[in-house]
Amino acid sequence: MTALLSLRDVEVTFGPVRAVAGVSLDVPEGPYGVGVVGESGSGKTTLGRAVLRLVRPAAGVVAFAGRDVARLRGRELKSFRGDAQIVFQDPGGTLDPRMRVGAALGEALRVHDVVPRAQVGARIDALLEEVGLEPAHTSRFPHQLSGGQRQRVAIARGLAVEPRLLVLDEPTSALDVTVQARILALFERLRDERRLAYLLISHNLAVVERLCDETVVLYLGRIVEQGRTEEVLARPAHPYTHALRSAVPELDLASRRQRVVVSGPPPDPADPPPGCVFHPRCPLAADVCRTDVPPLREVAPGRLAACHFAEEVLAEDFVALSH
Amino acid sequence: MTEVAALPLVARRRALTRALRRNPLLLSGALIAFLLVVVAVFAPLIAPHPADAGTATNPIESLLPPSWHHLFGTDAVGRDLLSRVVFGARISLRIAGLVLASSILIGVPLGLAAGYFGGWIDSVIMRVTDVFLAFPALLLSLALAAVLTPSVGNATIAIAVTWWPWYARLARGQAASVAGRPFIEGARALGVPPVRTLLRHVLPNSITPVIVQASLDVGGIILTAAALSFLGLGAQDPTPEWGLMVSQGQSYFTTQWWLVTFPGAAILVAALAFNLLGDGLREVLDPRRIERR
Amino acid sequence: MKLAIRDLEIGFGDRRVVELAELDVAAGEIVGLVGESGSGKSITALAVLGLAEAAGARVTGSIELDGRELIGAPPSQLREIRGSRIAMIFQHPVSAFNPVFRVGEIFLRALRLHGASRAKAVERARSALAEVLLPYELLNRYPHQLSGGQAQRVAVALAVALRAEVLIADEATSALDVTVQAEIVELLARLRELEGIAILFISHDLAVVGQLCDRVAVMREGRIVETGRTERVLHAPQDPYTRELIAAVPRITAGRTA
Amino acid sequence: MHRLVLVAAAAAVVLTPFALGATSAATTGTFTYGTYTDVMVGWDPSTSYSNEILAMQNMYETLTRYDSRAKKIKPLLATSVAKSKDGKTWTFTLRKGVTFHTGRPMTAQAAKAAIARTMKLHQGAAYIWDAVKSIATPNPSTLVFHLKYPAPLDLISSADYAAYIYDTKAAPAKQLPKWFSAAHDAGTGPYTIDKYAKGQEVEVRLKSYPKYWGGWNGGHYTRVVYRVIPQATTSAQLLRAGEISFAERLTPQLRDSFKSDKNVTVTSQTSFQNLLAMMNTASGPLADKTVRRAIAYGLDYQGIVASLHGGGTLSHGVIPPGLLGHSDSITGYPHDPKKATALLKSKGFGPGGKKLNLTLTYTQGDTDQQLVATLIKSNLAGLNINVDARPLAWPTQWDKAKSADKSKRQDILVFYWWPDYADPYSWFINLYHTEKTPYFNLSYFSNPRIDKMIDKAPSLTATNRAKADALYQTLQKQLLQDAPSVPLYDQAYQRTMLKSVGGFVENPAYPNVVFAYDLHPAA
Amino acid sequence: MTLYVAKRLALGLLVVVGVLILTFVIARVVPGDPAASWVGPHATPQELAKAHHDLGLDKSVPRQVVDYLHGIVVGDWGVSIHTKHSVLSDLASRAPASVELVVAALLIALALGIPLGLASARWRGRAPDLLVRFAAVAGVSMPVFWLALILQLIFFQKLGILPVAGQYDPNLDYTSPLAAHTHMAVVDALVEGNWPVLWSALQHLVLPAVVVAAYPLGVIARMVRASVLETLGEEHVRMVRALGFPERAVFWRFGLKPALNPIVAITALVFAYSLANTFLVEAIFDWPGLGSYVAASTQSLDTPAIIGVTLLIAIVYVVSNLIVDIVQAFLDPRIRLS
Repeated sequence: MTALLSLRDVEVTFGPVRAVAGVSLDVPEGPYGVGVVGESGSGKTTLGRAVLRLVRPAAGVVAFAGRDVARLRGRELKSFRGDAQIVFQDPGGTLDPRMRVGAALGEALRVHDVVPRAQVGARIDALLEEVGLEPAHTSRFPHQLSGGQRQRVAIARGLAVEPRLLVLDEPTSALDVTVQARILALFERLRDERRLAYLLISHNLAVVERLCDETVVLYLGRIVEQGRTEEVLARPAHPYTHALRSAVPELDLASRRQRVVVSGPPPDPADPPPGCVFHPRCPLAADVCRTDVPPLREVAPGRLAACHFAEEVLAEDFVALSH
Repeated sequence: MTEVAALPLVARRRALTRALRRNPLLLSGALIAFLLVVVAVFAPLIAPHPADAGTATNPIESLLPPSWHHLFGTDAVGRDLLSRVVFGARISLRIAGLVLASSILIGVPLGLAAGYFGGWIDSVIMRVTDVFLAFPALLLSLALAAVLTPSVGNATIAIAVTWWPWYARLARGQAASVAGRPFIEGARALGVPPVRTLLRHVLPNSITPVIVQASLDVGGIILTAAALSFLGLGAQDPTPEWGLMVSQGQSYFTTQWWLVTFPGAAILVAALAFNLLGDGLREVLDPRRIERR
Repeated sequence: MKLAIRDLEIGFGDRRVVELAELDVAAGEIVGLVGESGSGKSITALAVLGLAEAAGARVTGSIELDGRELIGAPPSQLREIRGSRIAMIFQHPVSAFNPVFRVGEIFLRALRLHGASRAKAVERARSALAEVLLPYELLNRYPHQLSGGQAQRVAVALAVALRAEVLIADEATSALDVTVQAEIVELLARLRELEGIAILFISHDLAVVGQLCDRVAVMREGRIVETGRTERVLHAPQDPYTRELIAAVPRITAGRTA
Repeated sequence: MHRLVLVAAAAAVVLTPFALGATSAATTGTFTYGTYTDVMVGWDPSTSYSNEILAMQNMYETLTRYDSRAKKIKPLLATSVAKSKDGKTWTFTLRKGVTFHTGRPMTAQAAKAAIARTMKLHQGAAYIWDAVKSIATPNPSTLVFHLKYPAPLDLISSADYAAYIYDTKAAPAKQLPKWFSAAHDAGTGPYTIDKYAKGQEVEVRLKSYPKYWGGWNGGHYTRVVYRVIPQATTSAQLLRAGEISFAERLTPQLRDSFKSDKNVTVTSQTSFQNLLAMMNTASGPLADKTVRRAIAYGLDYQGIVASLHGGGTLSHGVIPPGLLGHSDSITGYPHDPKKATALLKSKGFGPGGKKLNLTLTYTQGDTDQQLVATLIKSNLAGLNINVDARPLAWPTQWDKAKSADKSKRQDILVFYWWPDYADPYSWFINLYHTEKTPYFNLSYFSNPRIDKMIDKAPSLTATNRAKADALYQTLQKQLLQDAPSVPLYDQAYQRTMLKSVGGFVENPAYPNVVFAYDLHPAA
Repeated sequence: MTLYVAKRLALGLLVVVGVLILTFVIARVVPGDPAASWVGPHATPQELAKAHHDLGLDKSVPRQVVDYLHGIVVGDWGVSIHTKHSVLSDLASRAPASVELVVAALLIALALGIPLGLASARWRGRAPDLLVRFAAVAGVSMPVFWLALILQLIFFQKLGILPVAGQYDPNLDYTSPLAAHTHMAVVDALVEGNWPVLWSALQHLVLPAVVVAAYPLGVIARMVRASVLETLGEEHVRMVRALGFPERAVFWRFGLKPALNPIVAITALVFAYSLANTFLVEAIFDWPGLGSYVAASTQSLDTPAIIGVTLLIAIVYVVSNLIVDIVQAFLDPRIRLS
């Protein structure tokens, strides 16, 4: 069976910068979640936008339900726009500040003729209820809502067109932690109720773990590791994943780990280092890393990693290895 | 305060009332501007000798100094200066209105398109505006007005030709920044057609600075129009245009001071009022934008 | 007590945003001030430096540094204290440096402002940068040529070089990537060990606070709802809000005692 | 002596930098003439026929000069003039020892050559010599004119235009026009060209010609400067500051403002100059005599004169007072809007009829003309006539009027006329005589009967002045009927000058000219 | 940086070409036949046809554009109908006086505008601020031609202390002749050590310069105020405050320098616009610059001259913009070092 969303060797460039440098991944039909994690500048946001054809890939194919998204026209494009939606990070910017909540939702409903005109009002109320808001919110402007409420409206707007895939671009990172928890719960519920597929873009591993079955780790526009979320987080196969994992502050003292230190900031994406792009920061870097690009390969069943020493990282205690 | 620009009208109106109270310059500007509009609208009722704003002359009463009968005195052909100054408000405001309307109608759509679509559309539109902006407004108007026959209409056209690129620029900047905001991407992701996106999302979110600029520009246009008329390239006698009146009074200004003083002061007051208004509005609605002209 | 805050009230117009009964930071101690947006954390930080008034706020109560009252102190004294005894680092480290000055210029000027000779200033800058593991040459750069992590380290080094006794970190790691955040957290911890500096660490991120701080004060709508040793607060929260906050923090479960 | 003046002047300037009073022009021996429009329109003494007269009359001389005050001919290059009984032979005895600025002596042959060239080119005012059949030079100091018909040759030889005696050998004949237009002069006058800057404020500077026959003993200005000052107020201010010595024309109000100024003199005198509205008889709506007459009835002449505040008087016909043929009994058109309306109505125009659109040009920078244009516009507006009045620089105004393309010409042209010599013939031959290509007949008027009458005038003037007087009166009445133009008012010359300028006498036969040599600067 | 400059240069060149085309359109798509005004009213049809040919009007329009551009590049800007001189030589002799006037005006505007703007920002919301803001707005609202007349009335007519017309007293040409090096009277007089002319030139310069300065003064004061206030709100200012720098240093050293950048930009722009404003002022003061030239040209319908001036000013504008961009880049390390 074909995946709902399938990326093959997607590349996105901005001038000299290869923001996404050849990424392949699949998102099956929901309920399912694929998480994309990485630092700022890793290209994860661009990847999300490429999926929705908000930026044009320079190379590679984004296919949705077996069709090349880049070639969709007219009615097909419209139907794709209805099938794949996005929720952005900034709850302030997601909604048009000059549009009331009702109008914003109504626009979505009308563009795709989701329901007959007469039922638009009722559907708006239903959508608001579904995301935990009240019909009274219809007449509000975004600035009259709290951050969490705004994000709920944004979600409702995404849901209005009854999509099969939701791209979630850092959907909770601008929210206060208590609000974040509630929104995450909402996402969980919606995934199961609406059988949604998520492509979740986040720097927060905990959020990814909560919503995603599968995780992709992006570094400088390249996939460095990919696998089942719990496996990737429990036993990283790439030193970068390891570093990322260990840098996450843990609330429970018991689970605090010794940190794997990566030094310095990520390299300039316009001028990536030769060999393995991670080698300048990698505690394991050997000569081969400076010259040979490690391919993304299956290092364990269902696990892909792009590291010359992935097996060692997986098998041994990485921390010991790096010290 | 910086977020006020993003607020809808209701909230801005409240901010506006508050600002009016706090900002005496804005308040006085608004008041005078309002008075000017009133004077322009009711000119025939206010002017003591309305015919003198037209073709009437009265050479026997020429060059009378200000008196109770002629508050501003009379000009070289005996026309009541007050009446002419009062009717002059109509001319100036009409020119300003027409220039603004055409500049906004031409400039804003082009600018929005450039800012929203980017790419070659943007490049082409912006290079064209660059060319127009390379001429100081007065000079290009002057060249245009010089090759056309001088009249109020042609002066208006000449000024409008130099004015629209500013609005294209402004709208482009706004549209470009709005286009980068998530709700526009959201609209695109939702499949909202580009024209609808432009009209329903980009335009309403770009319009505030345009309004501020328009109120600021009224003063500039009045000055430019007066300057053209002063140079003989705009209004022609007997049109009671302020700049023309100053020009006509120039031969007498050392001996009959009122001929130049009153129409000139009218230009100053009108430009000042709208500049104060625009300046104040900018402080309130759009404090981050800075001078450009 | 290095820094002792009592009955601090901060208001804008007729709106009171902070009512802080008690908050202490001892020398060599890191105290976390946690709260959600709008809880009044940042204005409290400014108040400690005597800069809240400049932002238009009205401040009453007591803030003592080594027993000396700061509120109502003459501006010249406050200026003396600012930088030299109480230093601050900001959320956006790059834009906290003046864009048209080389970073080093601000650095050395600040040192000389607080009494160091030119030679002494250079020497102290050198050793402070070494302490935060940065090359001295970095000072020749303009802010935009630094990464966020580097800029934040320079800011920390400045506090070190100024021999500040109190460091106020206002969301100092929130805008950074996790890997960089971890570096800065480590750096602050080491600073406390080496210099015995008192740190008031203001953050919305309970996990970072939990990792770094000795004591935590939880702030909500301008008031402190709970305060205590970090372990105690995190594991046995008393206040329902604290409990909610802790529960809300997303955790990674994978690999935990697998 | 020049040196001394220079040193003294320099000292004065250096020592009194703070004083802006009326000092500098007088003390430097410079006479600065402030005018409002470009001076040098043409450079060729044979063909020049415009504003350049201001400077030309100081660079060039004529055989005789007309004294308007005494109404007498006075000797200049000719020391005496004799005419034969029949008025057809005129003998001029020339002054000896006169040299041209080129250095060559002024002889009878040279004088003949100059006049012959003028006659041959036959441009500008050259028509004044039309009566001349031949010129003989029995000896170097005698010039004899043989005429085809009697003509007042002493008046003609005193003409303001086309009567200059100059060195025709200054350059090879073919290159002479080019040589002149490169800002050269070849006259005998007291001053010669020093510097010329077209389009600059200080346009023409003349310097004394050291070998001038009159000599330089006694007080004379040694330099004459023509400064173009478009705005009358600026002129007044420069006069007040002493930067100019003489203001050609100020507004009456400005002139009045000097009445209490002890450094400034104000003069006023009637002139031979009048302002005319030339109506386009060849094309456009004004080709219709009825419409022209309607317009003539439609203008408020009294109002125009009133608005001038003493700058002009009501015209009685085309000929101003002081000249042959003038009569106060000729009244011209009264201001009669009703009659005008009736006339217009007969042609479908006027109130309630078709709107009539006319273009009017007048000379830029002339306040009086601007006033008149405004009043004309106002008067005619009441008759449902819209006048588009455009101020143009004179050369432009003239070029437009002379356009080969008739559609580019104006409907009404407002300009001044003054005689070429103290005789009314100038108006008629120039303004109303048929012209193949328009030159100054800017009404484009053509009436063979009137042409014939005009042609008779010169000989009649020379032989029977009473008959000539009657002829001119008849002509004026006839022209009133045809209405190719209307005289708007007769100009009064109102000069404003520094008190330090001594010896100024208005001579309307040479309109606006100041003979600088005749002035004597106060020490 | 080099790349940045090259890119700016290329863009500037593009704009100049556009400017040329636009002026071509204005000059040629004008109603009327340029050849007819060229040959004058006495021309025969043959002469007219010859003029058509000589002026290239019988060629195709694109060809004409190319010829026109070529003419501009090689210095053939046409001949003025009014002065009968080549437009380019007229411009060369007229431009210096205008530059002298504008530079003097800008110096006045900067010398007053910057301190006023700073005062306004320093005491924001208080009396000095209100006063400066009002004065600034009044400056940009001033009809310069009117101001010129009023000042003449006051300083000449009433007080009698300042001259009203010309660059200096022309009578001095006889007593203290001035060699024209730059055609800027003040500069030439200084170079020559010609004190009487210098004194006279300075006196003559005051009124027109003050009038031209009114507008840029207002713009600069407003700009300085806005720019400084914006800078003072930024985080780096809070940082230096937190470091204990006195308010004086915060304002003067750290607030001013980043605020300087837009001031440089606006000054150059204002230069070009002031050059345009002189068109109104020069005629009133009989200042022998481009403005009087244009005023005289408009009266004689002298299209080549008007277009020439327009073109010159536009090019000056583009070039000054270019210089601004480059100077700004040098001032702002964020651009300089990228």
